Amino acid sequence: MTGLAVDDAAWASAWRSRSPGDKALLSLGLVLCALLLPVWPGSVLVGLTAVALALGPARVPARTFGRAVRLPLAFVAVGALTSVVQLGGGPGWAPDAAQRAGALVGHALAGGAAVLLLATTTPMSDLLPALRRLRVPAAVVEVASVTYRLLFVLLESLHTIREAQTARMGHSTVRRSFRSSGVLAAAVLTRSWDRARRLQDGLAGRGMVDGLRVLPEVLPSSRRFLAATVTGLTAIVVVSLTVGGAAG
Amino acid sequence: MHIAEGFLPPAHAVGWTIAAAPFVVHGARAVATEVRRNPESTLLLGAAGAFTFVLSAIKLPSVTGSSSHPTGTGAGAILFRPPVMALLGTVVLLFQALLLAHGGLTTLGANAFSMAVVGPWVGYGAYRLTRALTGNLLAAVFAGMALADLATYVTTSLQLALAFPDAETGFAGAAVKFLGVFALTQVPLAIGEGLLGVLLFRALISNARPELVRLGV
Amino acid sequence: MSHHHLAATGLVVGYTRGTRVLDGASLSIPEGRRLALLGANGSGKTTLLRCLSGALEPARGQVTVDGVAVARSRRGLQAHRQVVQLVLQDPDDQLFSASVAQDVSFGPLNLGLPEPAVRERVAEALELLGVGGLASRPTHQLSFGERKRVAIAGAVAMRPCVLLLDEPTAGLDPTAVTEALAALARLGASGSTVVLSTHDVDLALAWADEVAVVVGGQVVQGRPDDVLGDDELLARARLDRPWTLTLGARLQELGLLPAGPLPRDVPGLLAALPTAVGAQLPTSAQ
Amino acid sequence: MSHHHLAATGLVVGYTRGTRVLDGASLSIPEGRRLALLGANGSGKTTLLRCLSGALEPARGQVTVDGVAVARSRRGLQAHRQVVQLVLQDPDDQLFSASVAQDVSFGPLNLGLPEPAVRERVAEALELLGVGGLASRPTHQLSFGERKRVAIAGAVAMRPCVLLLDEPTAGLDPTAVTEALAALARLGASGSTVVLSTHDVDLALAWADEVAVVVGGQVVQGRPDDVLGDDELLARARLDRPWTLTLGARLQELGLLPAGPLPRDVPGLLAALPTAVGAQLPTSAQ
Repeated sequence: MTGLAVDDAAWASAWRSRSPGDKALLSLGLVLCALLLPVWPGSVLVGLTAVALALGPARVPARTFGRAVRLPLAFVAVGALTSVVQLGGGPGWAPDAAQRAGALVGHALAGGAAVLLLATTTPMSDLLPALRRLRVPAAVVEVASVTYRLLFVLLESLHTIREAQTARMGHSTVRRSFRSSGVLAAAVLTRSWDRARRLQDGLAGRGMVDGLRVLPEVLPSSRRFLAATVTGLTAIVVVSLTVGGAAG
Repeated sequence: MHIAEGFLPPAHAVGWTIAAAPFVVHGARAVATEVRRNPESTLLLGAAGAFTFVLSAIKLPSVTGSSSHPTGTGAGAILFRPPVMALLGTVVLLFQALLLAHGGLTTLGANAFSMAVVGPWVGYGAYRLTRALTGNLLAAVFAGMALADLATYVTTSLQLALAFPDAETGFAGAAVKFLGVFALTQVPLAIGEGLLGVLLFRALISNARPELVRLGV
Repeated sequence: MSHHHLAATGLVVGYTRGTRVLDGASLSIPEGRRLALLGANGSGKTTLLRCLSGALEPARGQVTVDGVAVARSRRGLQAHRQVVQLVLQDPDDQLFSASVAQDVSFGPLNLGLPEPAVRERVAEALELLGVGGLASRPTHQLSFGERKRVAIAGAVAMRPCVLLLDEPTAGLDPTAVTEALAALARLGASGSTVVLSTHDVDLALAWADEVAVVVGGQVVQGRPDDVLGDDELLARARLDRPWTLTLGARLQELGLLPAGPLPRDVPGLLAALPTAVGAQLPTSAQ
Repeated sequence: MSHHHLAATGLVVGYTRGTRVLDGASLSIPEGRRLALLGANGSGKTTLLRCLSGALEPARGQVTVDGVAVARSRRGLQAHRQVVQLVLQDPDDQLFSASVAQDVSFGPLNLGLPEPAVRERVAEALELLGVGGLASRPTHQLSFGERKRVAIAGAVAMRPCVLLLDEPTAGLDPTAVTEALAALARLGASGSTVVLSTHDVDLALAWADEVAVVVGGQVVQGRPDDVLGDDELLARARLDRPWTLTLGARLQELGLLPAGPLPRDVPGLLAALPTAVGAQLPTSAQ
């Protein structure tokens, strides 16, 4: 109910059973291409690839993907515009404003789509155990895992308490709404402590020794997927450098 | 406001990652030590991370009718201390990037530097200083949370100015532009976050005093 | 207290993962009476209540008060909240202040009432719910049953015409259920329309003037004995038949209960049974 | 599975505000059978279960396994947790992982088992609880009833000899209760001793081999019909008499049910009633 759309998509994705390592390689490869290659045609190719893979084989709902891509757009637009306004000798547009703004938007959208490809196909609880292989300490991975579980519990509390406050006119004016929000934040914080304490009890009973060891699901890496990833990324790089080099 | 994926030039993305790394690694070490000493603290730290994430989902009303979200970095710094916040803040930024498409992976370092390092440290400093000078907890919370919020946005603006210097006026000119757009507009929202902090801590004092004492607030 | 007629027509609410929680649900709440809303977990009871309270905007359909659709504007919703109050299932989601009295005063204070009026309403609401003695207690020290009743008092202090209660008896032991029902009876006597949701068919049969079953995203509404005697409907709704009806029907068949409407609870059933069997049986005695 | 005899003698637990929650509670859990622990909210059921599981150290008295007191040392408690597992009422107090399969693997991993054995136990436990299909679903998308069963699976995967369940049916609708009871029956069939706490006297009567009522900090234990037919005890414990017994006794009085033990649930009662009244009645027919 309080499900975050991207998270819901990740759990339901057709790529859910693929190795998180495989998907991370693909996604991060695309992110790097989006960042490093010339915008035309590099970013365009990356963006199209990410969208096609997400909506095609990974079967991510187009609505979810579309909405999520649009989310950072406000920042990207304002940031890009600000960067091409020139102050020297009165405000005005930089000479190559359109091109530079376009490049910024292109890099950002393509990169955003590439990250989303990973986000909409891989739940956090698959990704976090993989962080262990990057030598992130176990304690940190466990803290992050508990954060992931509890944030849904707390988000639900947040929404329900806010609804209860609204019903009793707690958000009817700005002033009351501020007061209610302070109480709301405090209520959520005390609930988070309460939750942690109760979980401590519950997990002690389940024989907690040292840490929250769990067994990740077996999600084997696929050679074909890896081969396709490397081929695809190489193709994007080669095409971008040839076309982009010729154009630039 | 998080810097979106792909927005920073590669050299800047790498640079900010390197700049944030020591703080985050230090935070990770602090967390690992704490967990080794006391295995149960995993759950409390996880709860703190979840609270930080959820706090930024609270909708704050503003007089103009639109609404904003608190950054939560100041509250986290006061409650959990800046070193721990460097790690928790980074974890939350990773979650925001992957669950909300808010921020990004190559910009994680830059965002962590502003939201998990500068914001918490400035906020914590302001909190301690105000508390030492006035002895008033709520005034200190206000200063800490408002300044943490503002410092975060000032840092973001400067990061953008460094990445996109003005053709004629250079970094200084770009800083004026970005501060004007991203930091100046944030002033009322920073005051709002400070007020939220006061209300939050007032409620905590009456509902959860023992926990505050335990956290050393 | 003035009565208002609350109703919903053709509500559609589509949740995540495609399935519709409500799919054309209509309900009419009889003024000044007791309505029990029945349904299995996840059937959409809570969603329907949230629509009725104005907390949730349906994708289609409308909620009306005295035939007038509730405006989704800020002002429209505020007016609606003075007519209808919803108490959620988990009291902890509604108790966010340190002390009981402080918590119950939250709503009246937000109505902008002067302090004496607020105090009066708080005292009155706590009294009605039978928890007047708890006013100065910290909320976290209360038992679950007490917390439930304090949460209801928080809504009652808003003096709504219609009080919607989501599973007010869930998790309570028999004595606490009896106390909660007695409190609801006092509310009813004070003129409120009370709607409660439950999956306890026996409770619904014993308590309600009218019942409504949420099934397949729609609502079937009617007299308790009619609706709760409909086996096909109950099976679809994943509910049991009230055992009073099951047993009553059998005893009626055996001629041990008089023809006509069946008793609705154990005391009723016991009272209706003959004191000695020989007397009333159509056997070869005569 | 080997059987172990779990018992408690003279447990004293004093909570906040002076009153003793347990005040000399003794309980003996019959091996391989089903015990229902009854009591009103706040009577100390949960406290007793927590003592039995080793989570709480009583101020006085002891918990024994096969007559040997449980050592409060780290090692002693670890050994105890392989014999006894407690499932708490709120599943969110035990589910810490966002992935169902990962969560269930936690207990077996703590036992130091190798990976393949852990995977086998996870699959087996989920299957026994009838939630095998949920293995790769996120915890936060599960319904309350599903979360309850996953939490039980987490305990079952430890293969305890005695499984203690705090209110496993609270908050579930009738169908979910039936499913949960069926899962518990499978556990019982696999040789586990199952103890559940509840305040539903009818459920206890229908399900348990033996019942124990927590009242005034002590425990009264015995055969279901004996204990649940003791009106004075039930009143002290703030519990109702099971209506099956009330009605059954009355019908027995009327000669409609054969003498001897009363039926324990509705189907039993219906089956025991005569098909036609004339046939079995001690009236003036002869």
